[in-house]
Amino acid sequence: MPEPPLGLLAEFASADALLDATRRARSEGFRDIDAFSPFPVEGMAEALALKRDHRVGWITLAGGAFGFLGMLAVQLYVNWDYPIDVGNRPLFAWPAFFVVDFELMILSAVLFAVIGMFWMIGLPRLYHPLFSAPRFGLASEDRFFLYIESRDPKFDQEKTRTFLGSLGALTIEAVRP
Amino acid sequence: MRDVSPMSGKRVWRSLEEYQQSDSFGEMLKAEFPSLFELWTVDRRQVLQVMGASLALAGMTGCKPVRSDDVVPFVNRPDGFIEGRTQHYATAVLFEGYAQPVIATTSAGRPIKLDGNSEHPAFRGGSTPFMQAAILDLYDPDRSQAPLMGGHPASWADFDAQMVRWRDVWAGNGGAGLRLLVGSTTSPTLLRQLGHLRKALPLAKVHLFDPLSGYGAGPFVELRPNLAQAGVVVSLDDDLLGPGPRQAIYGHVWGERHGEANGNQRMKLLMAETTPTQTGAKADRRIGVPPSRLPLVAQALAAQFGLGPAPAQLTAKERAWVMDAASALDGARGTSLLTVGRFAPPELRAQAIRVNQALGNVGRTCDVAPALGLVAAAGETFLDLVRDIQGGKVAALFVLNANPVYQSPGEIDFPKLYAKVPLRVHAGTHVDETAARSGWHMPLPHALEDWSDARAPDGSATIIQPVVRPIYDSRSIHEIVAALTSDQPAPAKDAVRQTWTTELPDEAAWVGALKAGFVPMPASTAATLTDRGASTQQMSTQPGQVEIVFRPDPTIHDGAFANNGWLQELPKPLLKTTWENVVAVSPALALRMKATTGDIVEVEANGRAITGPAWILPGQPDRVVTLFLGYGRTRAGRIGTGIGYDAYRLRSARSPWTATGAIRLSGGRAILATTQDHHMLDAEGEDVVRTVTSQKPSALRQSDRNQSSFYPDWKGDKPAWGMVIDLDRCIGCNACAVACQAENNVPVVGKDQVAKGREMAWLRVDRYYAGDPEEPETYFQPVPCMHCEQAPCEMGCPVHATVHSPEGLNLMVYNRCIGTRTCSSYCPYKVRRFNWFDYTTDAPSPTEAQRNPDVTVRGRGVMEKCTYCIQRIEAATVRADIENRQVHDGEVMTACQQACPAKAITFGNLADEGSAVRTQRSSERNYALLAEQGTRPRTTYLARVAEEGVNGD
Amino acid sequence: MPQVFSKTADTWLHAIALGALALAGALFLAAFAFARSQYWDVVARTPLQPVPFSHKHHAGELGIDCRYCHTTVETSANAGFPATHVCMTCHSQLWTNAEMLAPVRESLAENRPIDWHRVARVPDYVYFRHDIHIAKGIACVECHGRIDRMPLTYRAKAFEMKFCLDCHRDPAPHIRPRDQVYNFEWTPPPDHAALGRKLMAIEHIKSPAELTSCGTCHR
Amino acid sequence: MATRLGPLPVKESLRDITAEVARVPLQMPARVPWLIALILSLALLSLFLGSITYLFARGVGVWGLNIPVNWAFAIHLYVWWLGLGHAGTLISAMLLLMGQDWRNSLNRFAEAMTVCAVIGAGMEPIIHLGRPWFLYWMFPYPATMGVWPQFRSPLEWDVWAVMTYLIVSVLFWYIGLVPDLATVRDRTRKRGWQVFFGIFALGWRGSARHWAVWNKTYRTIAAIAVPLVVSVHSEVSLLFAAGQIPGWHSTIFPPYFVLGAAYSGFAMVAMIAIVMRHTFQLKQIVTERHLDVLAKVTLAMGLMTAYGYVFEIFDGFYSGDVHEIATIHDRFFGIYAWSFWGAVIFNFVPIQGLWFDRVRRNPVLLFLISTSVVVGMWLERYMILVTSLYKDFLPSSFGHYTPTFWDWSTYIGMLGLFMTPFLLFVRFLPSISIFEDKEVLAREKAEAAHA
Repeated sequence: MPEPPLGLLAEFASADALLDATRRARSEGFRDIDAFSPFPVEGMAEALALKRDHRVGWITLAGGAFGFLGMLAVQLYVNWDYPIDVGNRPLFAWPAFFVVDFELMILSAVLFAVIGMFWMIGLPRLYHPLFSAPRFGLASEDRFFLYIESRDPKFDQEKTRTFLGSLGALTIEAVRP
Repeated sequence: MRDVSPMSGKRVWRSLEEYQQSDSFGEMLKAEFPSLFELWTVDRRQVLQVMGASLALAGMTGCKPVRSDDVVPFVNRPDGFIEGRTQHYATAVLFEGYAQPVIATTSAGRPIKLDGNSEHPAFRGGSTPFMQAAILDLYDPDRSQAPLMGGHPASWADFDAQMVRWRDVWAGNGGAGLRLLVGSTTSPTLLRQLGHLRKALPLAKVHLFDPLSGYGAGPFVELRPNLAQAGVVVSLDDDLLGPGPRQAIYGHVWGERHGEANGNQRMKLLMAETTPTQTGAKADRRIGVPPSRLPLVAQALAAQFGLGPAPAQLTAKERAWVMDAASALDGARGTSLLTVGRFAPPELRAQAIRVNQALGNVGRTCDVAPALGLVAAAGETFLDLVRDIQGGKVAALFVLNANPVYQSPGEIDFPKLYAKVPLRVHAGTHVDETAARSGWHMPLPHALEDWSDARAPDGSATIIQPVVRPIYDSRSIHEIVAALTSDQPAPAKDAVRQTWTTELPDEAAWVGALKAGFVPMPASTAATLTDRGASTQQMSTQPGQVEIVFRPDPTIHDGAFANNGWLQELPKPLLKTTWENVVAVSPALALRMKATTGDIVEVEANGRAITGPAWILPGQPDRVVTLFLGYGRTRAGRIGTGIGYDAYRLRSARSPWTATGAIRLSGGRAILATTQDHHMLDAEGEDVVRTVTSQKPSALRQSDRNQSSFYPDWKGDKPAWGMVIDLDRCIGCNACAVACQAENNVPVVGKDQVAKGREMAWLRVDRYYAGDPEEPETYFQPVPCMHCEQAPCEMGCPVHATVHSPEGLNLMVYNRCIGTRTCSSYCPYKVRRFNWFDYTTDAPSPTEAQRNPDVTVRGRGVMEKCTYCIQRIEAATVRADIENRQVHDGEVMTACQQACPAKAITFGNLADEGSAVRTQRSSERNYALLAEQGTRPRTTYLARVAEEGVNGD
Repeated sequence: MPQVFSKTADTWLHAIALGALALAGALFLAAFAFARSQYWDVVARTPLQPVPFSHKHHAGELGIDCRYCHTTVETSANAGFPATHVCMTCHSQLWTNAEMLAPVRESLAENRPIDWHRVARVPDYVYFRHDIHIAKGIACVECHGRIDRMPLTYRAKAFEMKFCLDCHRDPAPHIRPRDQVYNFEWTPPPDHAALGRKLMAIEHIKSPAELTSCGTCHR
Repeated sequence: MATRLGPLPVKESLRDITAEVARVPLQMPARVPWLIALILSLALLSLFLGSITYLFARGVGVWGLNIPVNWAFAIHLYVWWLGLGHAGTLISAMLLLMGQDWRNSLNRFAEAMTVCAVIGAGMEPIIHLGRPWFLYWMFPYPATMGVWPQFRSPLEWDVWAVMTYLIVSVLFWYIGLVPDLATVRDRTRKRGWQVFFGIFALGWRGSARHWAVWNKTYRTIAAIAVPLVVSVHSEVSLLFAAGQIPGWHSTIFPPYFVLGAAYSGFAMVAMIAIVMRHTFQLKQIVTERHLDVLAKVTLAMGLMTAYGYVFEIFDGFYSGDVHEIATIHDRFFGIYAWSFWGAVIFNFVPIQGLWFDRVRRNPVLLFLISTSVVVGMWLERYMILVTSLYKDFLPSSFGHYTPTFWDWSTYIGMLGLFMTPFLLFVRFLPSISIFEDKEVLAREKAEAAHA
């Protein structure tokens, strides 16, 4: 007897089919579901009822502010620490300092955004049970997959399989660890 | 490669040139990929790195190397010696045999700098490029290091052993067949010794070899200008301000009588010259005259004062000049001066004496006096010697401090004649062309190494005291001459002391003279003019022929300085070429020949020819070609051998300064290592060098005023160092540039680097022309770092390597510089210099010993520039600080300021109300270079003063 | 499709990433520490000298004034190294046969200098002057440490630029009355900085801006 | 938008796209030409390494530099390389934000080109020093010297700008690459490739949640990258404009430089696109329509750059400054006039052909015109640098500059530094964005179905 599956993976031929299936699964009451597609599918976030997520923006903003203020602090500090007359220019030459400041703001914002993104989506994660599913590799090709996890309260291996079949899935696989 | 240097058998510079020519692969490589060629012959650079001197010397490499963290104290500290402090000694170096009084600065026993003796009544602290550069000759690694017999190293003992035998022979025959050929000298001791020799060996003869006074007899009497008394000076081809033993003296007078002139009357100068000179450049009224017409101009001028008939064939331009000159002379009887150049025909000099006598100038603005130095009497000229050798009358020839094989005129095949003399002995500082053909060669010491004496051109004498022990196994000329008659020759010091027993009777007087650096001499005895009545050699030029003028090279002179890297790399004042001599032609002649600057031309005269690069010289009289002596040497040393052409080959003994001949393009072009092209100033350039007149006394222009800035004005109670350069006083002599090089360890980089635009001079003297190229106005402008208060360079440096000091210095921190060169890109004056290669490698070399220990030696990849001699500012500030006082005005002198004979450079504290520099800066003539750039330079200029309608606007 | 990576792959990945980060940080810290280490600064090392000269004995125990040997310390940039003669003023009388003094006697006899190894040394591009520091009340001990307690001489302070700057930025705590400059035993008053400020005014010591201007030491 | 003709042929399937793109790293269709190109670029790279070794050993004197022209190839090529790079970011980021679907076939290799060009650009100022081991003094680190960098210096700005630009370009390129790495990972059957792509794909699964966050991040970075490009090249221009040298000291420099940079960059992208679609048979993905649009953008950029020329000249005369006027006069007639007229001719004459549809869609002609633009901009950067420096204010300090063998060898060798990583990228990574093209294709198909 194989151990119980982690969930069921249903394959669809098109983005529209996947979108449709996802909506139906959702309205059926499934919550622990995920959709996989070779490219971002418009409307999928709504279909999955993902909350509007502003974290990326905030993280980027935080990164920008960090870079801007940090570099400004560095520039002010170094000129305070060792004040040197440079061509009779002001010691705290704000317009000149803003140039490097701007760059560092951008650099820091982008670094924060990228690191934040990977943190939010939990990557890198080289091993994942889904990779064991024989047809899952097509998710990066031209197939679209709906995945219902077994931890969903509504999950029942047989019923769910039937339900997925009713959505027009081309194949349905059980994902095992 | 096939050649060997005379001493060591090592490859020398000259041979590399030959190597390129003999190797077809090298040829191809050089043509296709000059830089790759550089890689392939990497030792070429190494040779040049320390002015061709970096190759290890046999004597120097033997020493145990001293590691940088070693400290080697004295065994017994000499009295008064303070480590880290410099000592100063008054002495003199020689130029054409004349004393050039100097104060030698030594550090830890090494002479590192020469400067003018400010106590000297005539020199007044002024110096010339040659005085400044003489220190480098001391450390010249190519100097002769030991006696040579037949070209092989020998010892003085060997020589002394020979001498015993020769003395026996001469004692027996009264010196018959013994001849001495002595280079120009004014040494009273040497003259005394030669007198003694004549008495002891009555049949021996002493011939004078002086290629710069001609090869014949006399002059026994000279017109000695006393420029300080003259209000009007008319010069017939006399380059008063140009290179010569009197340059510093005249430069001083010039400075006194120009600029604000210190209340003195401004000197008026009129010049007629056969080739452009510094004097012509500074003259109020200048005319270019071909040498064939110079006697006519002189005659016309004399006729104005009733001396002889007026010639008819003057051009309008010449006549106008003669009238101006005559009226100027006439208007200042007793305070005027007519002077004639040393290269003009002798009868012109006699004529000038008569004119001055007529004007009542003699005894006031000039003296007629017997010549100071050794003069060739009848029968004892060089030509007499030549005749005697031909006649087989010469058995032994001692060539003392002269180089006749190189410097004799081309019409005499002296090398061949010399070979006929059975015993040939040469004494000189280098194993030169003559030494190489002599049986014996004896090294002479540098002036700073041994005792001697000499007369300065003003008549005063200087006891030359050594400031360093001889570096090589040399022997003084006084000992050599004494040895001719004595088996116990007195050491040089005793010989000199003996000469001065009358004037300096006791030890106190002797020490006093040594400390002062000069011995005042009684006013020169007036001499009467004896007209030798030599006939004027009327020069006649055929159509298609040109007149040729010979001149000593402006920087290496008659060739004596050929192995001096500083002088080789010093731009010639008017030409701005370095490392070689050129053939100067007039713009009109060049146009007719279809020649441009750099084209190789062939000049032929007296059946001999030379080839050299043409240089179009504004102001050169048409159909006159100027050739410069001193180059084309075959045994000058690693620096001076094999560069340029040898103009002596075209000379004749009868007419050493002029010739007629032909010039033609010979095909090919030369890459000239110039530091500045011909720049005729246009409207834009007039702001660069400015002129004021009595009508328009302010140098300021509209664009200088109302300089607003984002940045605050300079403020503070600190000293504000600044410099003012008086363009009216500046004579363009380059003494400042060489002084700067000596003081600040500025490297010599070699011809190929200069040709690429990589000369390292921190202070350059720019030369500009304005107006008609045939009769241009010529301007000199020394340009050091401006030390801008709002320095654009500093803003560009990413690592704080060039910053401002609270005292307003634009600092350059070499050890912080990473070499982005942003500062130089942003510098509007382009005064910054970059170490493109490692120009100052640590290879052992005596030239390293010259380096100023107070100035960092810069490595590769580092920017450098004028620092206002910060080491001197620092020393004075610390001195004042220890004494808890302010730095006095004049306490800090920059090297350039100190060297300037005309006192054209003033340096000091601008914040000090009473300082000289502040006074100068408030002059109406004061202006800033490129003021409209808003850089607020600390270095400013005082505009040149022109007579209304004569010079400038 | 099969799994490409095993379940432990992620653990490895994280370990390697963290390890790399830690290594980079450690390298930076190591470089930081090395640049300040006694090794790099050549501090507290006693090079082999021709004569094992003891400052402790001469300056400390015998109380010979610094200037007896370092004669030019008040008049020149260099403090001055004693000539052999200076050593022999005493050692021609004392310890005339001591083995360890043989090089000194040889030096005098053969007129050959003694080749010492410099301990306190700044780079060639740093122009340090003893005279002005002495004149303004900077004691020997400030840079050379308790040299009167050194049996063999070593560099007591790291001659980093920071070391010079610290004092040039705020000289007050380092200044003492001129007559105490050579006194190793001088104990500063509790408010040394206040005394220092007073002395700064008396001695006209320059402002930090001037003292820290690059040209003060580099040219 | 519904009637708009999409950039990709509708008859393609998603699988076709994967196959066509993934084939390049997995099967390498043009093995021989690629190998030849790689050998060539490795040879150039060796030339570069040899040249800089010699340079570092001897000093920057091996170049033809002097005073006054103490900046030449290294700085001029720095500007040039950076300019080439800018198109990648602009295509990728700006067109993404503007919803220009056609970018999707071009952005990946354009970004890779950016990364390679910025590596070259970043290298130039370093070798320019001749003693690169002091580079770290430009960064504020706690030194025992107590001295810090000087933040008013445009060169200091450049260090940070180029560093930022390089890092941001690499990150932007990489996060765009991750989904495609996953695609290739899933296509390959070879263990080694699986591990290689697997590690760099970071375990990407194409989850809708991932896509949502990824999408936001990607667009955010794109939005940041556009002003970055503008700022970077503006700063580069300030390296010149902050100096007082006539011909540099002008407020028009920042936009003038940015436009010129984009201009040369788009031309470079066109060149690479043409070569790649030909070599790797990607004509179904990089279509004629792509070339057409690229050509139009290049033309537009060219005209704006031409406006910059006109205005720079006008500006010089309008200033009334004698030195400025002299410099412009000198550019027209001086000894370096060839660089000015060369720039004008190469930059602005051939592109006039791009007004015509047939020229725009002709790969050979477009390639030649683009080459001309890249050469023209090379000459322009040279002209701006050398003609300004060699004659500035004082006639006495005028000088000449002639590049030496080592100038050329460093420059030509640096082409190897650019080409080698680019060739490796082409060989081993999906050089066209697979998933973004699929997205476009899916949309096109949907639109076609609706129509």
